[in-house]
Amino acid sequence: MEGVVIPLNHVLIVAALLFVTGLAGLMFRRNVIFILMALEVMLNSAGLAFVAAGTAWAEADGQVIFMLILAVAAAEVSVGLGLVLQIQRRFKTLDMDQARRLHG
Amino acid sequence: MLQTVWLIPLLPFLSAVLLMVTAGRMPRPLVAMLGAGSVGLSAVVVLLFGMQFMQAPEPYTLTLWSWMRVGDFAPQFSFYIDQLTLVMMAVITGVGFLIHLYSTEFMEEDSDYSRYFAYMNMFVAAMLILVMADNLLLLFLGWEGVGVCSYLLVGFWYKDPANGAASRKAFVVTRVGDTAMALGLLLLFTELGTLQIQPMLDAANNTWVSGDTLPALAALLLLGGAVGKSAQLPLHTWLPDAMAGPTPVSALIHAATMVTAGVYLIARTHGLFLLAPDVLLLVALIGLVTLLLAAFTALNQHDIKRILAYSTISQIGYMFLALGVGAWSSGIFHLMTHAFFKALLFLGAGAVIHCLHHEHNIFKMGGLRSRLPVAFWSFLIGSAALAALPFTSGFFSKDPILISAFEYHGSIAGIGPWLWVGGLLGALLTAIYSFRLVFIVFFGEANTEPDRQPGWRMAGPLTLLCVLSLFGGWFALPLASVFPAESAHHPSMLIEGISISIPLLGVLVAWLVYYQRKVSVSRFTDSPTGNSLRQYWHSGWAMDDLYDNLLVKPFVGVSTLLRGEPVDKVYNGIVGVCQLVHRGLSESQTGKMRWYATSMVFGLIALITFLGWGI
Amino acid sequence: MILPNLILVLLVGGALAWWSERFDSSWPRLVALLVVLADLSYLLSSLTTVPLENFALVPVAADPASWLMSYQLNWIPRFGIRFELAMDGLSLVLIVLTLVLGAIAIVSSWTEDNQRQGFFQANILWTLAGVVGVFLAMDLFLFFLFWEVMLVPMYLLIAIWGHEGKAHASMKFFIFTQFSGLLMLVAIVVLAILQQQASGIWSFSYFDLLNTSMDSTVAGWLMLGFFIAFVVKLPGFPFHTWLPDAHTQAPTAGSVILAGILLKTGAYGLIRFTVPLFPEAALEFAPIAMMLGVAGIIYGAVLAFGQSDFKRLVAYSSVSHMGFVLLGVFAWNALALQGAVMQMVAHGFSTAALFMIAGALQQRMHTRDMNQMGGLWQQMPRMGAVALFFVLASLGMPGLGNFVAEFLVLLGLFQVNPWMTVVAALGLITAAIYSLIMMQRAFYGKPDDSRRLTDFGSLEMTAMAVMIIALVWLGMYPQPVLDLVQPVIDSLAVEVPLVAERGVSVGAVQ
Amino acid sequence: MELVLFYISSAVALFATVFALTRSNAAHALIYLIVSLLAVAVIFFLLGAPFAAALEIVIYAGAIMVLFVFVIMMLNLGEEGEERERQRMHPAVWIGPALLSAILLVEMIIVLSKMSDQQTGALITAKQVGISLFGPYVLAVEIASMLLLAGLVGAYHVGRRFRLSEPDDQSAVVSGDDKQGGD
Repeated sequence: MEGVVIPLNHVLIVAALLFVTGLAGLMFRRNVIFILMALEVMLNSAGLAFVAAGTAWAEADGQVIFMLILAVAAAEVSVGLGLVLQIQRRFKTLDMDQARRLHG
Repeated sequence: MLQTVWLIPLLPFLSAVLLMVTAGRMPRPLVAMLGAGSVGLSAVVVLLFGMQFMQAPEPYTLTLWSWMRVGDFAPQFSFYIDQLTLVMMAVITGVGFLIHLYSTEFMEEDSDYSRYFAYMNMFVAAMLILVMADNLLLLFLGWEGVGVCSYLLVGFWYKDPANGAASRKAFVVTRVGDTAMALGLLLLFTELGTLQIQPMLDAANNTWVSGDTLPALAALLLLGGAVGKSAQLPLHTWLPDAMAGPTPVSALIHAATMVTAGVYLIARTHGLFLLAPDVLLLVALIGLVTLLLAAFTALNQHDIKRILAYSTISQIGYMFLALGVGAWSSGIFHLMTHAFFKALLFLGAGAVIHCLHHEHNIFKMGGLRSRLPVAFWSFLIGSAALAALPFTSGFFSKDPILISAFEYHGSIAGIGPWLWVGGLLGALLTAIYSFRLVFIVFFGEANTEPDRQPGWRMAGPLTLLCVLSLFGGWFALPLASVFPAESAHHPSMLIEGISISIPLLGVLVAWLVYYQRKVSVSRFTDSPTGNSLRQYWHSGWAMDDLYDNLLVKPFVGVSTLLRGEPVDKVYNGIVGVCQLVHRGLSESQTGKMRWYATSMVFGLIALITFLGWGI
Repeated sequence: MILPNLILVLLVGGALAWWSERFDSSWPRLVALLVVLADLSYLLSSLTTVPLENFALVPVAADPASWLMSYQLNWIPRFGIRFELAMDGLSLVLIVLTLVLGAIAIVSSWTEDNQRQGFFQANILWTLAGVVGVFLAMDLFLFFLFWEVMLVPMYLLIAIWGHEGKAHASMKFFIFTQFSGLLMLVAIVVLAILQQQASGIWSFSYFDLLNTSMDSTVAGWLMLGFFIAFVVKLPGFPFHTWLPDAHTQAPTAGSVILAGILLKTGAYGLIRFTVPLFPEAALEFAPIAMMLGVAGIIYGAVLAFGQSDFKRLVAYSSVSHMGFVLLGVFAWNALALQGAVMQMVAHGFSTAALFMIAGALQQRMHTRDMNQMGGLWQQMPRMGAVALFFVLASLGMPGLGNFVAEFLVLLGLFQVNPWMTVVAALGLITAAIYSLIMMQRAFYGKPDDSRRLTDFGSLEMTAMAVMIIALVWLGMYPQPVLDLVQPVIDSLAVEVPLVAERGVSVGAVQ
Repeated sequence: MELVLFYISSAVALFATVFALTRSNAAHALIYLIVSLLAVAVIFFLLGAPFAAALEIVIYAGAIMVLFVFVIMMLNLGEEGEERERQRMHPAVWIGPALLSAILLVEMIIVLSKMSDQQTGALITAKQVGISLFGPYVLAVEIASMLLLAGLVGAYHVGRRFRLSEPDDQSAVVSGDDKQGGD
């Protein structure tokens, strides 16, 4: 069905809200799974912003970029989860704070 | 014959270099022959040169090579010989040769025989260069050379650190005077454009007028150098300590030659001093005060060489007095006679010490009159000349100084008689301490037995010096053409009488106190004030401790304080700050990923606020 | 073509010495010595081709013919950087000094059994190459290049073959010089830019940069950039703290080269670059620079007296002596400048010898601490006599090179600022104090017979003899050196008028 | 009308996300996340990007979330994991990040509110997207494919090492030797 008139600002604000929630989650959750989920949320909000902008300018670019974001998200998740398995095996816990050998 | 004048300093210099290079591998007799021979040979050359020079007595200049040439500063390596130089050369080489001959036996059993003669020859060469120098820079070369050789010879027995300290003290104190003199040289060149003595004095006369500040300053600076080298009041504390060297060294350096360098300098540049009358008066005053101070101190010494050292300071005080009051030629005359009898006294003391296996304290000696006749007679004649008893050489040279001091009418009117009275008091004290020495050492009961008698190489020079001390005063020195004409002296009979009788009075007092023991001064000396006064005089009016506290301790304190290099603390501070920052930054890398995310958010916020500010 | 060969011979020689270690560990020092002597003879022989009157000719910037030898090759045309070398009297004297002291440095470490002998000699030769380059370079960019080239092998010398505190000392030396070198680089670049803006063409050549017009504040800052770089190298008063550490930890050959030659590059830089490039700024800055010089003299002397480490004492004496050079350069009249150059040459010989003695003592007694020395004259009379000679030279005894230099500096300075001369003259007294205390604590005093010490060998004595003859010759007849340097001073006078000659009335004194 | 739908779906998305990130049980959190993604897909539809919405549902909600499910199941984070998660939720932990993200949110809103009010709603069909995808963005497609390939290889390489059963895994570079685990 044809596009429905929604003010771009509102969509961007929603995207911002989602992004910030993802960011907060990234910061205070210790479990690496939740961190990855927060990451997905941030990526998704970025995609939302792109698509919204795309439809606002009536250009397909927004959605093309959204597809790229999807590709990136997919690749990132697969490697991320692989790492999660390693962390689990190596540190016997999913708490990211334990894995801090790379410190100053 | 005149062209070969450069042989005079060259001979001792060459023998010194030869002795240094062979460094003790030559047999002793060869070393002795080389050491004493070279000085003797140069004495002969001086004699020949003198004879030919006297026929046509006008100053002779010989230029060897141009030392350096930068712009119009072009000192030459050249010699300037006139009657004054001739007299000095004769004294240096003559007395020098006798002392070298004497020391061939005195230093017989010393291990560093060749090193000793190397230094002595180098000293004679440097002194000759000093005296024969045509310009002040070459004179300065001789001046410093003499200072260095005195340092080497005083610290000859290097194994005992005390000798090292004495030699360093001698060098540093004279170096202070030398620096003042160097500044004088700088000032003279900057103002007059040349350092060559005669042209410089002529330039001084036409650019300056008597009483200016510049000639006074230049004269004062040169006086600083002279005072340092001739051990006069401010810079005299090094001479008594310089007795740490072998006795012939003291005889040569601290009696006959080096200490007279200051007198020679003032005599040589008298033109400049005439342009600054008040500095000339200062010279006289320094001389007077020094001779009194040294005389009092000599009265309380009990080391035979220190007594002679203080008496040297005192006698040079007389020479300064003579120069100060304008009696140039009598000053130089006294210089020559003093060289004779003081060298005699030192060598005599050397003989005494040599034969009493290095005993210095006069109270431990006694009754040597019969045991060491040679030493006794040389001491007797030397002391007579020192005390200026009538018809000895000392009398002929000291008396005119006192007379011209009496008739002095320089910048401060009426000071003449006071100078005369001071000089007389000095003469009295000189007589007392010299004959005190003779009576204590040679009369009374014998304390220590001499284990040997001085050989011919010691006795020969002693007898020759005795002759010179007695009859040295009879022939006048041909210095008329060198110095400005002095007014003829016609003192009243009373003054003449007093001048003659004072030394005799002194001898009488010494005889009574120290020989007959009739007048006991112990009652006075044992009283608390007397004792503290004696201690005060004994320590040379406490000048040594004054300099020690005033200069030496602060310098050492500052250098140990700064040893830790405070400037380095600044750079270490910088290093410290860098390390602090480093530690702070490394703390921020906790390794926790969440902390990195948070710091990124900080960055993001900062970025947005910064960029957002623009919209 | 002669000038680049001078540097090339040393560089290739260094590599050769390093390579020759493969055959036998005693070969490198032989090769190194031969290379340096070959370089010296090559230089002297090539000098004979120069017509005699050129030596008296005033080297004018424009025509290269007026220089003794010059060589030019386009290196980076884009920025006008040329591989430009030129030799005049001043650089000739300093290069001869460098090569002679280089040979002496190699001889000084002849008997030391350092490991990796080949690399050791290579570093010495490369340092020499860098220094010769510094003295020849007429292109500022090339000058900075050689300034760094000379620094790196010297750092290696100290860092690898140094004594117990070598890491700290070499690092400090490197950072001090490197940091100040960067200041100079900035100044060079800014100068080149200004010159390019003014004249439109890029050029780093010394001659083009000479009279770039710029306002006084910029000139002041640029001059300061050059000044600090050179005063750190010539250890001027506040920047000297690297010298004592570098010297006490450097191997004998290293400290001979460091004291004998590297300090002179700083002084050379002051004369050649700092003052001519920024005449007004330099002369306006002169009183402060002279103040630093005097402070350096007194401070160096006072600290030298307080030291108990033999090498550290000699290092501080270098700080004191180089204070005279700083004075001489910024008094900026013919006498003072001649004195400064003479001091560079004379100080080179006297300090090199003292460091050789210090090195020999350390090698025999395994300590530099003077408290453990004493009475060495008895066991080592030859070393004692030689040490005495050079101690007398360093305290400025007339008849030796140092006195002529210091007297000329004081004479020149007196015409500029009499009161400062009086304070500088105190340096003569303090010089005597620390020199004699060094002699007393090391060679005089009670000998300790338990030590078995071997005296100087014949090789070391020949090296010492060379330096003794050099110093006596400089003291008795310095005219050849003075004549070589005089045309250079006349050419400098063209750019920066010399301070009024003799006859200035000593107003300050009245 | 659609505006109301938009607000409802965005509210759902927001709450689902918040709940997703605050759950102590990983599985529950995952479900909330999927709901949030579906809500975003609805928003795409409302914006007039049906193709994007489809992709969102198929790839994002479908593929990626499924991966998460696999991993959670594989690691069987049981009850004890949940317990530990809960006691970590005391305020000191999340007050900092919450504050920071609040500031960030305020800033973004300020920035966005200053923007000109553009209207969305232009329908962009899948055909248009396909045309531009293989028109100017053909290079981007290639890069995306390479990225996916890299992701594939990476995941394979990293994941493969996980050998619980065979200890003698010869190819395992990261074999048993570095057991030191976390410091």
